[in-house]
Amino acid sequence: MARVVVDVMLKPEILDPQGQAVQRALPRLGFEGISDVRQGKRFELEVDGPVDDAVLARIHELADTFLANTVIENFTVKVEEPAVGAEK
Amino acid sequence: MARVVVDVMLKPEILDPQGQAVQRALPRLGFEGISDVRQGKRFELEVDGPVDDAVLARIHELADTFLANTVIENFTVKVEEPAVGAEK
Amino acid sequence: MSLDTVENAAKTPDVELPWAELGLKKDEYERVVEILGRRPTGAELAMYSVMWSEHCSYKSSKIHLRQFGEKAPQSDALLVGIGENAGVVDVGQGYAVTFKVESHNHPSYVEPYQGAATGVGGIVRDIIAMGARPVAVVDPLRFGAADHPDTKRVLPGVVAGIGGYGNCLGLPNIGGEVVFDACYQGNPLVNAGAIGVMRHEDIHLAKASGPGNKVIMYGARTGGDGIGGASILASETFDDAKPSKRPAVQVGDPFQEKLLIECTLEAFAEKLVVGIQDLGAAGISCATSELASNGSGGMRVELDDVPLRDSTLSPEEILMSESQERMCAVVEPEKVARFLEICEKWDVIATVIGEVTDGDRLEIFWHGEKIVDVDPRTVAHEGPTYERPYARPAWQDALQADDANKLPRPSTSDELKQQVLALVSSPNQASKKWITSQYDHFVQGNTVLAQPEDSGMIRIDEESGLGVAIATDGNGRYAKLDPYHGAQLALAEAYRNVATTGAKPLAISDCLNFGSPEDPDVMWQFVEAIRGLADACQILGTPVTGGNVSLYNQTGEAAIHPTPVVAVLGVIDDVARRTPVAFSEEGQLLYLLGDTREEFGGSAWSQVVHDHLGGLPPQVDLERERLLADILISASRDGMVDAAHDLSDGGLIQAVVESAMLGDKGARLIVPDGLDAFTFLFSESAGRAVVAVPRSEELRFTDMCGARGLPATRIGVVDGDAVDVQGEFALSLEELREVHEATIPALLA
Amino acid sequence: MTARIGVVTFPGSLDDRDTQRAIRLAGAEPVALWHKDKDLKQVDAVVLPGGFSYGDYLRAGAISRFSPVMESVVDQAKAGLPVLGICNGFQVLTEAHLLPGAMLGNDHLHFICRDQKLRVENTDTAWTADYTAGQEIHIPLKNMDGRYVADEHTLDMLEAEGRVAFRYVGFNPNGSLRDIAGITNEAGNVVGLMPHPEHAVEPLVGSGRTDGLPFFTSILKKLVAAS
Ligand SMILES: Nc1ncnc2c1ncn2[C@@H]1O[C@H](COP(=O)(O)OP(=O)(O)O)[C@@H](O)[C@H]1O
Ligand SMILES: [Mg+2]
Repeated sequence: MARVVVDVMLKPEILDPQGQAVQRALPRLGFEGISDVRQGKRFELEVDGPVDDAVLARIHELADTFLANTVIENFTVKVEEPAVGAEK
Repeated sequence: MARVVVDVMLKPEILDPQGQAVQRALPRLGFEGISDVRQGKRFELEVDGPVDDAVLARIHELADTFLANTVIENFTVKVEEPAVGAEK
Repeated sequence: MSLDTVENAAKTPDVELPWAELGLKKDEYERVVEILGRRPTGAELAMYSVMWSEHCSYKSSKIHLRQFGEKAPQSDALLVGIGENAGVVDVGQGYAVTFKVESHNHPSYVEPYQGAATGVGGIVRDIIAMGARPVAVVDPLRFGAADHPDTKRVLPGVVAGIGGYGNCLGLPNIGGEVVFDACYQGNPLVNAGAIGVMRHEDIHLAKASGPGNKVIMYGARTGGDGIGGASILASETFDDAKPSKRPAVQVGDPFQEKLLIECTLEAFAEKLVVGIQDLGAAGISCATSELASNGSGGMRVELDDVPLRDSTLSPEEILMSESQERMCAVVEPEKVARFLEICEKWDVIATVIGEVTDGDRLEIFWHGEKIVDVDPRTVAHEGPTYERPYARPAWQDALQADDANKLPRPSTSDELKQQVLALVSSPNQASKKWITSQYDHFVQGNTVLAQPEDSGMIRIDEESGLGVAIATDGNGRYAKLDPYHGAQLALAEAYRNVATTGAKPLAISDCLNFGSPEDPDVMWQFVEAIRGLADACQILGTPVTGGNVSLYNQTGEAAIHPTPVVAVLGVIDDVARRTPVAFSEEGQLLYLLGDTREEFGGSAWSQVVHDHLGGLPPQVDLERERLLADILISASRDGMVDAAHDLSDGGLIQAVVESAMLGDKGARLIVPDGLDAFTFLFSESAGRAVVAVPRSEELRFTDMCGARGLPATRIGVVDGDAVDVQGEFALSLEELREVHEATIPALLA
Repeated sequence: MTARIGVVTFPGSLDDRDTQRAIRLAGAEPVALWHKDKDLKQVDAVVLPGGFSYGDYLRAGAISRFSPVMESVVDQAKAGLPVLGICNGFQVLTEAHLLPGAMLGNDHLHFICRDQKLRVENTDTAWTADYTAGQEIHIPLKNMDGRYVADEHTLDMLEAEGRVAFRYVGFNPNGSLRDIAGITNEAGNVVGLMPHPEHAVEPLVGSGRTDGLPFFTSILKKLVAAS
């Protein structure tokens, strides 16, 4: 079993009020030095069996037609690698 | 300028109605072989200046206290590397 | 370690179980052993510990709550009283209405959105379980100081959660309260109420009868939600690597609940259901033991058949899980197939998990082994009861002696005017539109009145115009000064609010929010409040149909103000006759009904202007409340008043300003003889309302009041675009609106 | 004969019964349609009602769009069947690409419920003929995801072709681009809007106004005239 991650973000030209709300709150929380925040969605798909090119292509199509609305959103598809960052 | 990504996901034991709704729709869309879907949030933070350990620690704290509610959510903090997957 | 079966428990009497970690006292555990005649299994201990908790067993409150039954007034309207998921009231024309208020205080502090959302989900399931279609929700809320930073975290989350869940279910939100007070800082009160409508013959009870009948669980899969205690037990029993901490907060799935509503009602309509129970606190433990103990037989449950979200759950955890959006139905065998078909139509998972037996035991099996074998009554109804000590607090006299009537009063007209502005813009008196506009009040197309009216009103029959009204009220400041009368004032206000809109009050539900019952001061407040409420219900003729007790609302040693919240349900024969709050016609005459005394204890004025709480709350005269209500109802039915507003916090000026702003019509007020302007405007004497009477109806109206002995004082006229207190000051509607509406967004947006 | 107007119930639809009531009050016959059925029961027009179909999970309207009934609705709409999408129905129509653009979360991030002022910009559609051009009406609005967005090119095209059917007046409740409250397709048979005309059909309940009734009388007249 493997995990494929689809990240969906609003296109840069589309207003992201959620990201903005986070950004506006930062100074209040004592955070400086962050010039922009965007908020999007992350989908973690658990795939039965191996993730080969065919499977990836299918997931790409799934993202294109369903997980993202490409009128307003961009997406990326990644096979998950072991976490590199801090985890909690 | 660098980008730090905070991914926030519901803890595994917490019900994820959104992810479930997506998963239940998959067979109708002709997708088989995906045993679980979880939906979370992705925050992209644009940081002015270099992302050193101190900055990462601050962002970690931000995630812990503000971007996630750790009663029900986990998060990860990553410095974004160039995309490896398919992009659209 | 192997499974802890009943057989095993009998053979190993010396095994120590973690009863203390599960919240049981030593003598409670011993009682369980005595009942069973052996040590309990892990699964049995899980069940007893949750079902005997304060929350489920009412062990501190039970002996006092009995008064609601003992003193209950004779009422032909009551169809189902205390003891079921919710009470049911006859509203005529073959319709019955069920309603109830519950608390979700603690979870809402930890996770405001989900805590509040699941509160709505829980109360709505109680309504469905009675056989009714839910038609509206209400949400009495209390938060810490409006300007405290944490209020900015808690309030928006709670409001979004209530809206997010209720809106998604398609239930209009037609009323509630928002109160700020520092005493709720670490312990906000999130109470939620719901109303449902059904035909008399559709009333369903939580009862498993008929041996051979199947027990069906349907709705969400069971996960590891809200089972902290059971995890201890599970790790004790199995000590392997389990997910370390089970969450105390659940995430709600309103979409799933909407499907539950539709599929349950469809099953009711086809008469497929013998008995039904929602799963709330204590999950399957509660549902199976209550169904079995209310029914005639026993019950056998195969726990392996419960659909799980997490396959690692232990049987103890499955029994205790508080996963949301689940129900249990008892169905005759030949109707099971059709029941499952309806669930499938709505994409709701449904599974037969057991059946009613002709014994009197509740037996639960896991992997073929018996892990529970109990008399269900001992789990569900025969929990411990406490007579907790209580005593009038030492500080009560000093508090009452600190008389608010002696506070400095405004000495000039300008000061009076400034205090009026301060009052109408104070967080508690300011417009709550920022909050209520996040709630759908149009959905279902039957909302006749919603916030900011005195009561919410729903049409239930399109042909005849039959409708019901509901109002919820509570005043913790009054109750702190005098819990007996404070509770009565809460009832009186909700009762008055319902009558003001033209509906006849029929019955009540309540949510009793107090601090720790282990503190004799708090326990005294609690006992006094119940006594006050029960006595008042007797006089007003409104039985208590059910409710909820929420104890331990405190931060450290500091308890919240005692906060009994009362919901009054009323009926109106034709909603076209309802009386709104807004002034609608220039020239109409304003009458003040009732007596105005110098009463400032616990008042909004004493809080806003002096930050003071002391003295006595307003006097209670329930006979007068009843008379006032009768007059308001008659006036509405006979078209004698076009607008009416009850007087409560903030007194007359607050009420007049609200009616004026809402109707966009000003008012000219004249201070009546015998009153000074300050008392006239700010006193909070109970049993009063202001009404707008068309000139053509004046004689008829005053004659009616005169004949029945209700003081009616002409105090002015609807006129212009200002609230003008003659000889004192005038404030334009524009200025009033600006300050009234700006406060909450400025604090929270 | 009177017109038969279908109202689709998706799981999570909320205003389906209210829409049926509005259709009845206008004098037409409401016909319940079920999301799992492709069969449109030979109705003369279809309304996709408001609500939170599939909880609005993923995106509002995104899951419903793939339901069997929508296959038929899309096919027949392209062939001229009048379709009205109200709120969630509008979101379904954009997700199904029967109408251009997309709906996003309100810019203020809150659910909003209010009696909203609108201007009727196009009275040539199947659903708006009983209004007068430029008429200002009040219709209840209640949504979380009411922000209409489309790229500049699409917006210009909509304006140029007169396909902005309704515009918010005085207050934009959700950050919709160019104050757009509702649009129509090129042929004028498919209309979507965020506000809820079915909640403004009776004087006593809902908003207490009847400004929404012409939606339902417009279509009724058109269908009766055509038959
Ligand atoms: N304050 C109260 N006043 C009257 N009845 C109450 C009160 N608190 C609880 N009850 C009644 O006791 C019964 C059990 O309450 P509860 O456990 O809250 O019900 P549920 O299991 O449906 O959540 C219900 O019938 C409820 O209405
Ligand atoms: Mg219940």
